[in-house]
Amino acid sequence: MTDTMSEETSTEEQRPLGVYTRPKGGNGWRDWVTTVDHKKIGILYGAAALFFFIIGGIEALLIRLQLATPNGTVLGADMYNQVFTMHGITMIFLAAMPLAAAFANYLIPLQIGARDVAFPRLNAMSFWVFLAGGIFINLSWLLGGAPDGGWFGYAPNSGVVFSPSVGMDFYAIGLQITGIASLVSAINLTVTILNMRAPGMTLFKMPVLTWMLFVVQLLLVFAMPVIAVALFLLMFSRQFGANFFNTEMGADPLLWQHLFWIFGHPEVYILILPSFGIISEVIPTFSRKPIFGYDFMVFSGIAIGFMGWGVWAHHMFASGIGPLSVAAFSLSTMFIAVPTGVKILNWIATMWGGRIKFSAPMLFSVGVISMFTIGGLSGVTHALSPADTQQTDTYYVVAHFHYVIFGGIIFGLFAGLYFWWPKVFGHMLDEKMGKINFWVMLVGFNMTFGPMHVLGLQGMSRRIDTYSPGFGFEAWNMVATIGSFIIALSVLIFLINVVVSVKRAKGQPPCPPDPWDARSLEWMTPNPTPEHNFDEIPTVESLDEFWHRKWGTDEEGQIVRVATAEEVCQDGTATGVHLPSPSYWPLIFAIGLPFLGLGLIFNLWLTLPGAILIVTSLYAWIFEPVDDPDGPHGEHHADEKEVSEEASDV
Amino acid sequence: MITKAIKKTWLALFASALLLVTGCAADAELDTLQPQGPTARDIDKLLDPVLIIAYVVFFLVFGATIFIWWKFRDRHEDEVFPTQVHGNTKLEILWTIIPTLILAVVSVFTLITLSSVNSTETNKVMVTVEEESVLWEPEVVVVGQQWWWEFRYYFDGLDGVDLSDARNLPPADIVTAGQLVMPTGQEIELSITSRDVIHSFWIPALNGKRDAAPGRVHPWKLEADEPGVYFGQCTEFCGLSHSRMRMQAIALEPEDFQTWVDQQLTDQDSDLITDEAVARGLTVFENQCARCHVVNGVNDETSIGADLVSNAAPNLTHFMSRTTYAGGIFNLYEPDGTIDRTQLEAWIRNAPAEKPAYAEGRRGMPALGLSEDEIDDVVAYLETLGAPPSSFIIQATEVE
Amino acid sequence: MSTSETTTEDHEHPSDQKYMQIALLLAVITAAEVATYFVHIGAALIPTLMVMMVVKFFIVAAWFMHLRFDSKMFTRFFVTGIVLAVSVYFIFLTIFEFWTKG
Amino acid sequence: MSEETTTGLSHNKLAMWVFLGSECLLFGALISTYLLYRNKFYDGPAPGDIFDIPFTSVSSFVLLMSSLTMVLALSALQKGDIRNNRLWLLTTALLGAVFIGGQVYEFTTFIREGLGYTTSPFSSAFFTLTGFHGVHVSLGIVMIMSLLISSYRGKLTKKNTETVEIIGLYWHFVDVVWIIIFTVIYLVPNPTS
Ligand code: HEA
Ligand code: HEA
Ligand code: HEC
Ligand code: CUA
Ligand SMILES: [Cu+2]
Repeated sequence: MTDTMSEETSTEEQRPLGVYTRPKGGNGWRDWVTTVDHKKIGILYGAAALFFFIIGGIEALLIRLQLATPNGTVLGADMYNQVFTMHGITMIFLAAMPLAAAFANYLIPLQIGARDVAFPRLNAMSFWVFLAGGIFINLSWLLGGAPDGGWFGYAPNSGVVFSPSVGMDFYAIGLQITGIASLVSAINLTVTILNMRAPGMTLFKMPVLTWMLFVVQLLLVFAMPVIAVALFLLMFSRQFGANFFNTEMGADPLLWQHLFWIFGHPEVYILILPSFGIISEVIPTFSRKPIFGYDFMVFSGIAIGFMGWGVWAHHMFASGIGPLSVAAFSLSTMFIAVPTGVKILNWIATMWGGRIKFSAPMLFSVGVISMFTIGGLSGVTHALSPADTQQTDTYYVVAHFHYVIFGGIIFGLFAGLYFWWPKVFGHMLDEKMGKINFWVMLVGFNMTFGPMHVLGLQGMSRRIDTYSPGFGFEAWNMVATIGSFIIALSVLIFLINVVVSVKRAKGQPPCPPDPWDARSLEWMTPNPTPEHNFDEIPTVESLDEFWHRKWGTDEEGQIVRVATAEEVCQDGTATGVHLPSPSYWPLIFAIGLPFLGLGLIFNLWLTLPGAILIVTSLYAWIFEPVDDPDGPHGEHHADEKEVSEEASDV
Repeated sequence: MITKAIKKTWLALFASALLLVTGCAADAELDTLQPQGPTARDIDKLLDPVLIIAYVVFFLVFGATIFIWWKFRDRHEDEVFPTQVHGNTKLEILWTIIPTLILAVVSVFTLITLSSVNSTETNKVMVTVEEESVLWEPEVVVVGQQWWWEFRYYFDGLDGVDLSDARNLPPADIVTAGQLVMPTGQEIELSITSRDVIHSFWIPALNGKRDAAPGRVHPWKLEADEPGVYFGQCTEFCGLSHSRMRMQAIALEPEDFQTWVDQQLTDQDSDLITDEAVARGLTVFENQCARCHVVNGVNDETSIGADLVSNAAPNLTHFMSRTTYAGGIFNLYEPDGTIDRTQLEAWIRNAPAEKPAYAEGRRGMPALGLSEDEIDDVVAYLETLGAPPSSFIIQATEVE
Repeated sequence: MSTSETTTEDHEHPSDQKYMQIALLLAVITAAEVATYFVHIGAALIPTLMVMMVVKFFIVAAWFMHLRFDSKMFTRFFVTGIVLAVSVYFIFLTIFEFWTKG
Repeated sequence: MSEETTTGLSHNKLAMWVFLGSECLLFGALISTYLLYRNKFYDGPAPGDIFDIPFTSVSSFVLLMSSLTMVLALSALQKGDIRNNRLWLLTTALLGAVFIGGQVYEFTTFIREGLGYTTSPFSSAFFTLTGFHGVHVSLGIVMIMSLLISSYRGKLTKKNTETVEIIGLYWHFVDVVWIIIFTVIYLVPNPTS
């Protein structure tokens, strides 16, 4: 990425060498593949993530089918290993992270009162690179077998000797590609949050969601390079015979584990904090109260992010690190419960004494509070290192992390989907179906993962393709499998809800700008958000600026309306807002990367087209002005006074 | 902290809840909540109260949510707002400090348990080795490989034994596979290592788990109160047949242990073979199997290995003295004590069909293409290797 | 974090003269470092080397990378990276008993 | 542009600093991996057997001086002195190239002496760490050459000082990393076989 900064030709009179015609706007697919609009990119992230969520979910259903009965034969041992590995990878890297990225992309600029992110084209590149990486990893199914070493890919089992198929090559290279996407996007959003806030929006007037996403970006910035190194070591070992994990030569297999978990633990907070942020927006809105203890919410988020760096070895209590290390990590892990507990209790305090409307987003948020707590508490029992030697690598761990992941992340993201759907698409999702969606999901989720606590304590190992009858595993596995299909049903209800609601909204005017009586700046724009976000960048005076513009207090301290939402909201009709122009190059750059990967795996010649695509696109990108004078927004130039240049050169 | 009565009530509540969910806990051989040895019991004692704390915290949070649901749900569609509370520093500090204190207490107990779990305290055991009494510091080398466990006994102690290269271990007094035999009432020290990838050794009733990593030797310990068969499972994902890599710890009264040692210390004497089928089986063994398997008296560890990544296959010298084989997934005997020949023949006919392996990648036992006659012969030969164990063990190890 | 709203763009850059002096200082330290390879100073060696390394690092970051003059925000990101890296990898090496056995 | 941002800092420069913060963890991981493996030389040469300190000292010095020429290039451009700016940029690129040349020479010597990439964990870690650094330097050279080219096309003027500054930051960072590598990997007494 540094390369792209080398030359900026910000204004260009005539079209010089190396500058190609830019794509014109429009509304067809071409608009989508060349867009640099953070909202479109957010939608793309969301759609891709939901797609991968279903893929990962289908893999989960296959796992559950195989394990429904003892000596299952749905998948063979070999296929099972590929499926559970891909399930973990897909869910973590291709579903949960990008779904959070969808919210980050869409909402950060809106919540801080900006027109776009700091580097719109880099933003587009991040998305396409992520998608290229996701497709690349999944190509392994067709090109010789998917990764089969688990999402944690422990060496030396992930080496060529023990995993001779190309699967783990796809793992090493594919995650590297999605890693580039995450890192670039994290830098981009960090700069956006610091540099592009509306006048008056100090850091401590930012909504909690933006704060949590900010912490997430920082965690990504510092954690991605660690997994990058781990994956490089694996890739060099597999491709070029390096000896990082060659125990015959004295290499230490624990090297991989440390690098993986130094990344891996911050990663789990990367996953959960966006969800914490989302429900911190939803709960005050529906409780009609401000968030309880804003400062504590922000600082506990920072504390979680910070402490997350000092606990990684709790994944290695049985690995054979010395007892002193075990003791230290055991304690550091336990105390992460403190800032997390502050959050849980603050949400409860926010609701306490409120006048709560239990709409679909609120239901999912309340779901997070109680379901995540279960997962968090089982996390604390893991932190008791002696006890963890009984629990580790059993279904008790699987139960723990699905409670925090599904009960924490997925519920939270669904809350976000229901909450911001009208903002993004201009129509509401059906509330009734939303509620059904929640209850079915809640039941299915507890049926699936609740029994896993018992299975784990009964001694059922993780990552086993089958088990024998006679260990007492049969009944609960069957329950879990049935539960997983109920989850699938709930996801299906969501999809049907989307279809039905879209159909219903056809031909209808968009829904009013403020359907929930919300609190933060994004709701000051009409629904769906216009391309330029704000007609006029608002000046911020307080936390929950939008709410304070609607409501005031009278002499007796009663809350009274001072303005209707319609009065406060902008109508989105401004013209002459100068926006960055679309570009082909991010997409073309992204297409190049999988070729590099395929080249490394199959035939070095394949890297050639990849390199050509990458070099050309970078070169063209650098010479491409940010805003094409005759670009699609040319007509807006009539009204020059509104021009505000938010986007930078890259 | 909590008075004994409340504690009891909670424990009872918790136990009944668990019993409810565990259902038929009787056949849960890997259950972590039924400790049968001191270390496992220490762990259990640490976990139980913390589970109770967890239950309490959860019910407080959950209870609050339910209460809020009932009390603060908005039943009117008007524009009346509740009191706008922005926070309360005292409360915030309170619920920062309370969990901190709870966890501080928990961490003290964690550290205490951790140190007791890591301390070792072994008494030497008198064993007779080749008619000489030796004081054996009870220790066993545990070696994992795809997808079975090897147990090596060095009665002269491990001090001079170089374990750094698990593919090339010095000869041991006893080498066995799949079943770790140990005396009861004794703390047995384990030195756990691996010949290929990372595995994890786990006998839930006796202790937690410890990884077996190539190039590293990890200390661990086991102790059983009572004689019995304690089931285990490899818990670190180790490739294709990870799920089929099981093991058992068999605890015997010290006298019975000595009997077992005596048996194991006798080599096979091929000169005594009179039966023709057995003799033919020996030839098959020497031609086909001896390049991987050792039968003391026929070959030794220095002569084998070229054929496997791990450089080792189970030592078969006293094969008949085990009750399960191939990573503890097959029973060698029927409950009535007769040999399950069908399964054994199937195994020798085509092992990868019985247990997934990458034989072509030199991992796992290959299909050797023996004729049916050869199979009969070699099984006849195998039947002469070692004496069957007591029927108590046969019945206790029954796996499906 | 809340004090980040500062503007420190317009600062005086050091003169070329100053840069040369700093480079000279760096060169001298490097010479001293290399000298330790030839002159044996016993137990003081590693601490001396570390001190010299940190000083060089600091000088380059402060002067050539302008951290002395530039916004605190930049320093904050860089220092966060360094501190995280040093502490995490220090613990990492400690777990491997690097300091005692390495 | 920079006046319009909330912090008053330019997007690009801030992004570069965030990126450099991230790079600290990348090189930290590589250096720690090397340290972990520096005495795992198996049957191959040990670090103490093959490192040529005088030679590496010279090339380290060259890289250190390239940092000086880089700031001089920036300083020249800030004064609008295009000629000197080109001169110093070119010198920087050349010094960088000398360093890379030295590294290539070092690598080939090592390989000749029996230390290949796959010889031992030590060798793999050594080549990976120094290789990563070398790639960083090479990318820096490419960027500086691009600056030179655009300078000759009349595109690098006083108003682009920030671009030069940002590339300079990258360049100094790579230098700083080498300061650490040089001390920790070369000068600290090394195991011999
Ligand atoms: C979203 C992801 C996420 C989150 C948020 C967490 C949160 C936590 N995790 Fe989890 N974890 C995972 C995802 C996550 N984890 C995954 C994916 C794995 C498995 C990886 C693999 O092996 O594949 C794992 C594994 C894992 C292990 C290793 C288990 C093993 O393999 O042996 C441990 C061990 O300590 C652990 C601990 C914790 C702790 C202490 C927390 C804490 O942050 C939880 C804190 C929250 C609470 C405690 C609840 C609320 C608090 C209160 C109401 C206050 C009062 C509480 C008390 C006084 C106790 N986790
Ligand atoms: C974000 C992370 C995430 C999510 C959301 C999930 C979701 C689920 N996971 Fe999880 N899982 C992991 C991350 C996640 N998982 C990880 C990291 C591992 C460890 C892997 C490893 O060890 O390497 C793991 C491992 C894991 C295991 C253990 C495997 C083993 O150790 O052998 C199991 C077993 O039951 C399981 C089950 C499930 C189930 C049933 C769901 C369900 O909640 C899924 C629900 C979703 C759906 C069911 C999709 C909906 C689909 C439809 C509606 C289809 C209809 C559409 C069409 C027909 C077009 N997972
Ligand atoms: C290429 C190596 C190889 C050859 C040749 C070989 N085996 Fe094996 N054998 C193995 C391996 C590896 C195992 C362990 C497999 C497992 O449990 O996954 C094994 C396991 C066994 C077991 C089970 C032992 C136990 O206690 O678990 C028996 C019995 C056995 N082999 C018999 C034979 C016989 C009889 C022959 C010859 C006809 C033979 N083997 C040839 C590699 C080999
Ligand atoms: Cu061995 Cu799993
Ligand atoms: Cu963790």
